[in-house]
Amino acid sequence: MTTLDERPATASGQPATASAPGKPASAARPAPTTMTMAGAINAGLRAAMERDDKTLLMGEDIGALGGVFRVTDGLHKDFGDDRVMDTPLAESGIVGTAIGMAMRGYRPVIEIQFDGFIFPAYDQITTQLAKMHYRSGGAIQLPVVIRVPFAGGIGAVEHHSESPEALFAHTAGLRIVSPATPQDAFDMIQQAIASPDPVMFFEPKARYWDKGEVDPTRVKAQLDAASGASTGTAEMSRARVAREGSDVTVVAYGPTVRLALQAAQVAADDGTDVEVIDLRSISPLDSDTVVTSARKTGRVVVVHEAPTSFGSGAELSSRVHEQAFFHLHAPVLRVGGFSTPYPGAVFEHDYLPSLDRVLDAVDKVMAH
Amino acid sequence: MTTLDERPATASGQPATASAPGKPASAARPAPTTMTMAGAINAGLRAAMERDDKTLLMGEDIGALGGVFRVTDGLHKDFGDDRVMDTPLAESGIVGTAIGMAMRGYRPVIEIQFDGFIFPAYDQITTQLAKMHYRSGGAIQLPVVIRVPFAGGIGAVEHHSESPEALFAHTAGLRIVSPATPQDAFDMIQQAIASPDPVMFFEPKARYWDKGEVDPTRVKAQLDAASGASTGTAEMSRARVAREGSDVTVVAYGPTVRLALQAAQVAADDGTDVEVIDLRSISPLDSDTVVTSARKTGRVVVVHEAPTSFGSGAELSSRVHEQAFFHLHAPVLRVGGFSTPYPGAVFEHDYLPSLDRVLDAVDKVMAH
Amino acid sequence: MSAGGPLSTDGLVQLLTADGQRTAHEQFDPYADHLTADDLRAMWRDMTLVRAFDKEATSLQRQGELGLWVQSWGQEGAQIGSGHALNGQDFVFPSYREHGVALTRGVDLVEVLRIFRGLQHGAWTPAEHHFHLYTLVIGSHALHATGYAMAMAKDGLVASGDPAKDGAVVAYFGDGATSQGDVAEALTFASVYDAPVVFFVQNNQYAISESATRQSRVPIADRGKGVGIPSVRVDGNDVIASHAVTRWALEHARSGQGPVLIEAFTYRMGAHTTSDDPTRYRPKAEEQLWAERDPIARLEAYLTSTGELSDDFRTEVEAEAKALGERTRTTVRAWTKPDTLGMFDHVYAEPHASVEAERAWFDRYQRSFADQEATR
Amino acid sequence: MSAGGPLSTDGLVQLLTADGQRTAHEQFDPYADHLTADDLRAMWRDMTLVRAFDKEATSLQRQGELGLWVQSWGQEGAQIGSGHALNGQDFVFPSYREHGVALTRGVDLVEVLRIFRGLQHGAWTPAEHHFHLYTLVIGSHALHATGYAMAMAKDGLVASGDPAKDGAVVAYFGDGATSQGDVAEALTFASVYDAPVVFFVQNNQYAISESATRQSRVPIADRGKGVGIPSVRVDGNDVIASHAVTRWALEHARSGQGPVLIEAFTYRMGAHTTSDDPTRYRPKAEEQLWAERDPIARLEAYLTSTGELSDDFRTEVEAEAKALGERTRTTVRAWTKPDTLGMFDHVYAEPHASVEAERAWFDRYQRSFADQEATR
Ligand SMILES: Cc1ncc(C[n+]2csc(CCOP(=O)(O)OP(=O)(O)O)c2C)c(N)n1
Ligand SMILES: Cc1ncc(C[n+]2csc(CCOP(=O)(O)OP(=O)(O)O)c2C)c(N)n1
Ligand SMILES: [Mg+2]
Ligand SMILES: [Mg+2]
Repeated sequence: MTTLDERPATASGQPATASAPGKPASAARPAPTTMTMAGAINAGLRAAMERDDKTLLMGEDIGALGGVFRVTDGLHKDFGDDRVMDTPLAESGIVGTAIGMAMRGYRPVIEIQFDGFIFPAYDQITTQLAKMHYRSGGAIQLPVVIRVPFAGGIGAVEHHSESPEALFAHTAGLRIVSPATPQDAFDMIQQAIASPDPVMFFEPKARYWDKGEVDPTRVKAQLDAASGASTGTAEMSRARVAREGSDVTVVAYGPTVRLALQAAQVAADDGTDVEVIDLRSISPLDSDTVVTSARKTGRVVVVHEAPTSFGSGAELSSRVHEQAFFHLHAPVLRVGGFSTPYPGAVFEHDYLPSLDRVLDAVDKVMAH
Repeated sequence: MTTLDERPATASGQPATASAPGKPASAARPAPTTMTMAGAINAGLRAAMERDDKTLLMGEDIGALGGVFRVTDGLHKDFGDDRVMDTPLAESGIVGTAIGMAMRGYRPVIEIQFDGFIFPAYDQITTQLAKMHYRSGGAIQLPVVIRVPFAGGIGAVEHHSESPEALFAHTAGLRIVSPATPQDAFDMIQQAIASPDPVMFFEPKARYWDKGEVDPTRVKAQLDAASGASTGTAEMSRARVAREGSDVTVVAYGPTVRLALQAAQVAADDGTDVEVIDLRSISPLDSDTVVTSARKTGRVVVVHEAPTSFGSGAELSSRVHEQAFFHLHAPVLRVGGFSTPYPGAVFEHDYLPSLDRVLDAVDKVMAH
Repeated sequence: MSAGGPLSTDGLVQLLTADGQRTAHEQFDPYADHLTADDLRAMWRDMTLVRAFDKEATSLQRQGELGLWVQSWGQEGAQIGSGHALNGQDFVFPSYREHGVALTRGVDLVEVLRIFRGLQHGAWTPAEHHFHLYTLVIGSHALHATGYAMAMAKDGLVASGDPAKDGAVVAYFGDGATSQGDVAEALTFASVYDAPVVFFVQNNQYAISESATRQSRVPIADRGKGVGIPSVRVDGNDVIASHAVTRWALEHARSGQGPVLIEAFTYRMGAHTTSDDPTRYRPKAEEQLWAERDPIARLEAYLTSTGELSDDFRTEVEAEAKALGERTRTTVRAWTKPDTLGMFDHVYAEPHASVEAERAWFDRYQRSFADQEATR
Repeated sequence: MSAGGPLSTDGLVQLLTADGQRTAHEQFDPYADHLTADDLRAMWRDMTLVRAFDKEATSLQRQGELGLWVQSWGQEGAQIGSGHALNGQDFVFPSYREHGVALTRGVDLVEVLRIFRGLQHGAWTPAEHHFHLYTLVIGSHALHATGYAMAMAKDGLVASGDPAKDGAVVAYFGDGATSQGDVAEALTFASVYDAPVVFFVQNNQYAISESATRQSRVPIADRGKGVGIPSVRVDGNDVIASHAVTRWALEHARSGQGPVLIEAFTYRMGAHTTSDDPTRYRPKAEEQLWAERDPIARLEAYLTSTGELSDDFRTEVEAEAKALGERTRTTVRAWTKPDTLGMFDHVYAEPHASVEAERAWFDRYQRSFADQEATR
């Protein structure tokens, strides 16, 4: 049985940086390095905090403990109470006070402990954080980032495996992104923090310990760009073609990107050439990239962990049909969680999109 | 300028029932009667309270005031404090305590004052109300109804005109319905209360003062059915073909049904025969009725006030494409609110789906 | 009024009696003694102006020029008294009825009406006035206020000892709001982080139709005790006491001693909003009773008794009020609907593909009508 | 421990000293005097059993048989003491650590582990035990408890004077939970509606890694003062005092006098859960200190001093504990994955088209594999 205990002792997955307490290590990092996704987010947070001392972290147990996933490991030690704030146990309070701090120029980065615990903050996120810029006619920017370890596959108890991204994407004013690789995690967390807009940053928790190469120079160069105009919002909003193919397009994001790539591999053995698109951003949805691919392949499957019904795949499917209808050989198919609450852990691998279910959908669209 | 003040002094829109205080009038009503939608809901609530003394109302200002829309007008006078409960100003508290009361066999019917104020209760609705039956393996039923006056068009200030239904439809365990006529309002509120499942009941507030015939006998007979098996859940979950047609299907619910019918009328003059489907239920979505119609007409337009992006139209569009792709002459088009917060009242008629925008979409699908 | 309940008058700080006599108060006199006749006249003027404005807005609503209006009538004492205790560096988070406070922050009252005519959701630049936008979701802004205060402390704008620098935040909300979880969380965060914030509750005895007894069995001020925040009950219809108590609270907060809760006991003389009908839930006699405790009349009685309210000054203020009313009328009536494409502005600070695409579509769509017109 | 803060021991009701001496307490002795030696032995037995079970579950988790385990270790005094004060008609809303209370409600502890093996989200029938399911979203159930209590009052099950009828609700939650808006709203509703509910806060000094000082500057019991709910602080490691105070509170609530808040000051001896690592945030010395205040040892010392704990009884309970451990092991290991289609059950009480369609699809899909297998 998979458990939460699989994590290593520190998030960085590398020897702790030798920096004097209170004195953040100035980042002369070798490029590229192998990092876990959790380590990449940790490094990205550190880089953002070094870049701008208005950046601060808020959340439950993110201080001495380093967060239940250790993503903030070491940051409290190096940046202190004032910038790594263990908060009272109240999610609405965290988001609400972050809004107030952002109004004074701070860039709060909130950690919600688990996906299922974001809902007490739903009102603050939906009616305040999302709408303040509009309400104020642009006078108030709220560069708040809300990090949410999300999705399942870790054998957890209720409320610890949910995928609520579509519940936020319907609300204008929020940006919703989800990285699928350590490189994107490292880059996108910094772009999210630099963005003047509120960003919901969904971290696929089952992928926290996957390793990958991280080149730290790219995002640094982009954010250093003298113009000051490059906040990274645009970069993190673009989908990525994770694998080129010509027969069918499989669209995924966050936790399901690896699955889509696996499916492409298996399909290739069967002679089907799958293009995989990693959306990266759910709001805005980079439908241009997907539609371009759909026009090429004529077949699209979208895969996410959230329940299919009223999920983000519905929006994607609608847009592809609207914009590429006459290029399609088959309807866009969706592979997602079922229309039930997230079930007990023994069922989760039946509940979640699996390699077989993705391949089944690929076969179905290929049948036309 | 349209304002909230347009309402008449009482919801029933008819002379106050002559019933002794504390002694609810036993319903020997003439059938059918002309009622406003607000009056029909009022009468439906009264009938449900007479039917089952475990039915009680909770909300802000629903007592002496009769609710800000007067939908509970007269009920406090007749049923007293114990069954018409003015609550503290705390939506999470209202839903959370309703859950506790439902656990003891009560059937609380909650009024949320306006759509935009439901979000403080979002956690209780999503993680508790929706999931308790599943969590308990069926041991606990929570027959709680949440009435939400929703949607726009009344010239109100911020937070008073929103359409959040899709934000609930993605969560399994909730039923989501919305009546479009006084008859349905009267029937469906009673079916919702009789249902053993939690129901979100979205009332199109701009239609509160529209009048229509109400035959009170149908739902009464259905709920009286000796078997006890007929709770009405199935009835309220079915879409209704509001107008038959052969060229194009326009799907709507709640506030946009009238608009769809108007569009059908205008289109008829241009020689286009529009079928109008009133969904009535968003969860479950009666896709069978819609798909049957889509296979017949080959063209579908869905109209709702909520922002198009990630709205319920996306789910409907996806399902129609999935299930009727090879019957379609054109992609399903969506006409909805824009991906902005609900704007200032002076803009709302530009923001909301209009007759012109619906006809524009009908023309587009007819072009194929 | 149940003894000890939220409608009791126990322990209310009062410096002016209902008939306008100055009474002594050991703790709070020091916070009122600095007030000159000019200061008091300024308060009287502000109360008078905001009431005149309020009346004008009400009649504009009746004439269909506004969608809604929310009166501050009856609460001018609490609002002007506290507003006059603020410094420039303090920051206010109002709810939606604080027109009196808005005035003291230099907001042009007429501009407030843009919201109620449906032109926009916010009608001034908060940073300019140190006065945040109105918040309509009850209690939400208590958390924003607390966060803002936490940030002021981080920025060293508290307890520096430099009076030109030290500031605090005031969050205004009602008796009903105190039931919201957000307000409770705000009290907790404020207390735990020692935030320089004053929670100013106007207990006007009603949340729309519901009596404050629906929100609490004990005085609203007791909410502070739950988290160890010092609290005071003040007669909100006594502008001098409201001022003194707020001044004390602000000094407490600015000097780094943490949050304070003030309950200003007052009365909403009008309807909840122009959409409301108080005859359904409260007796006329009660309104009458409170009319006799009018905050403006009270200060007027005092200033008259001390001979500090000259006829000239009255005439001047009356003229000012009349001019404000006229300007309000003319300005509001002249407001036209702005360019529709503006509804797509400011959803995000940086471009968002969905919004851009919809704006472009709508622009084309609108133009297509214009083109049709043109070709006809 | 800051004076007067949430870690202070000021005002704790104690009936047994740390070394197991019975002390007098004017107010609460009457609520403990009925306890016979049998009663005390029963409490000692229950504490011993739940601790043995707790250890077994922990090792099952280490062996990979459970996904997670949440220990009640150290909190047995508060839980068994209060649990023994309950009548059959009372109703309990636990959070997720109340295994001790579960035991007193007749829940088979082994069944609790179904949740932690991921077989199901709830593992007993609440109505059967008058013990609601565990709630994992912090604080949510405080409102359910309040609503349930309001309904009991509506049903005439309060203040009838008939002891076989009158009941109350107890809601258990932690120090961390008291910061949640839902808990504040529950206190408000309970107070306003005079609901027969006892809020039993186990202040175990930590919310995962955060000290209770992160939640409050004042004792957690003060939360009651904000809404006028009487509150008591009790030594939670003193099972007799925990019992007496709860008994008093239940009588208060059952007799229609409204809600009560109890803060049981205790210590979480183990990690937050098996996923936690307390070495990151608290000193071993602190754990050591609290080991010396162990609730079981304390009662044991008392019963030994009075000669009421015979060797036979000890042996008997030891055997019982061992048997429970064994049964736990064997039962848990024998649990297999139920039929997968079961995951579609009970989403709704009546059929829902989406769920039905997906279940049917999944059934066909699963069978297609079986068919493939068969044809191979
Ligand atoms: C979260 C929320 N729920 C409901 C409402 C509707 N509403 C507007 S004002 C009001 C009463 C507020 O009462 P109080 O806090 O005492 O302030 P007052 O209006 O008396 O100044 C209500 C219920 C709202 N705006 N927000
Ligand atoms: C709303 C919510 N936020 C966060 C969590 C994650 N979480 C689980 S237990 C816990 C700490 C609870 O502390 P406390 O209330 O003191 O109870 P204890 O665990 O100490 O018994 C947290 C933060 C949660 N379960 N629910
Ligand atoms: Mg009020
Ligand atoms: Mg704790």
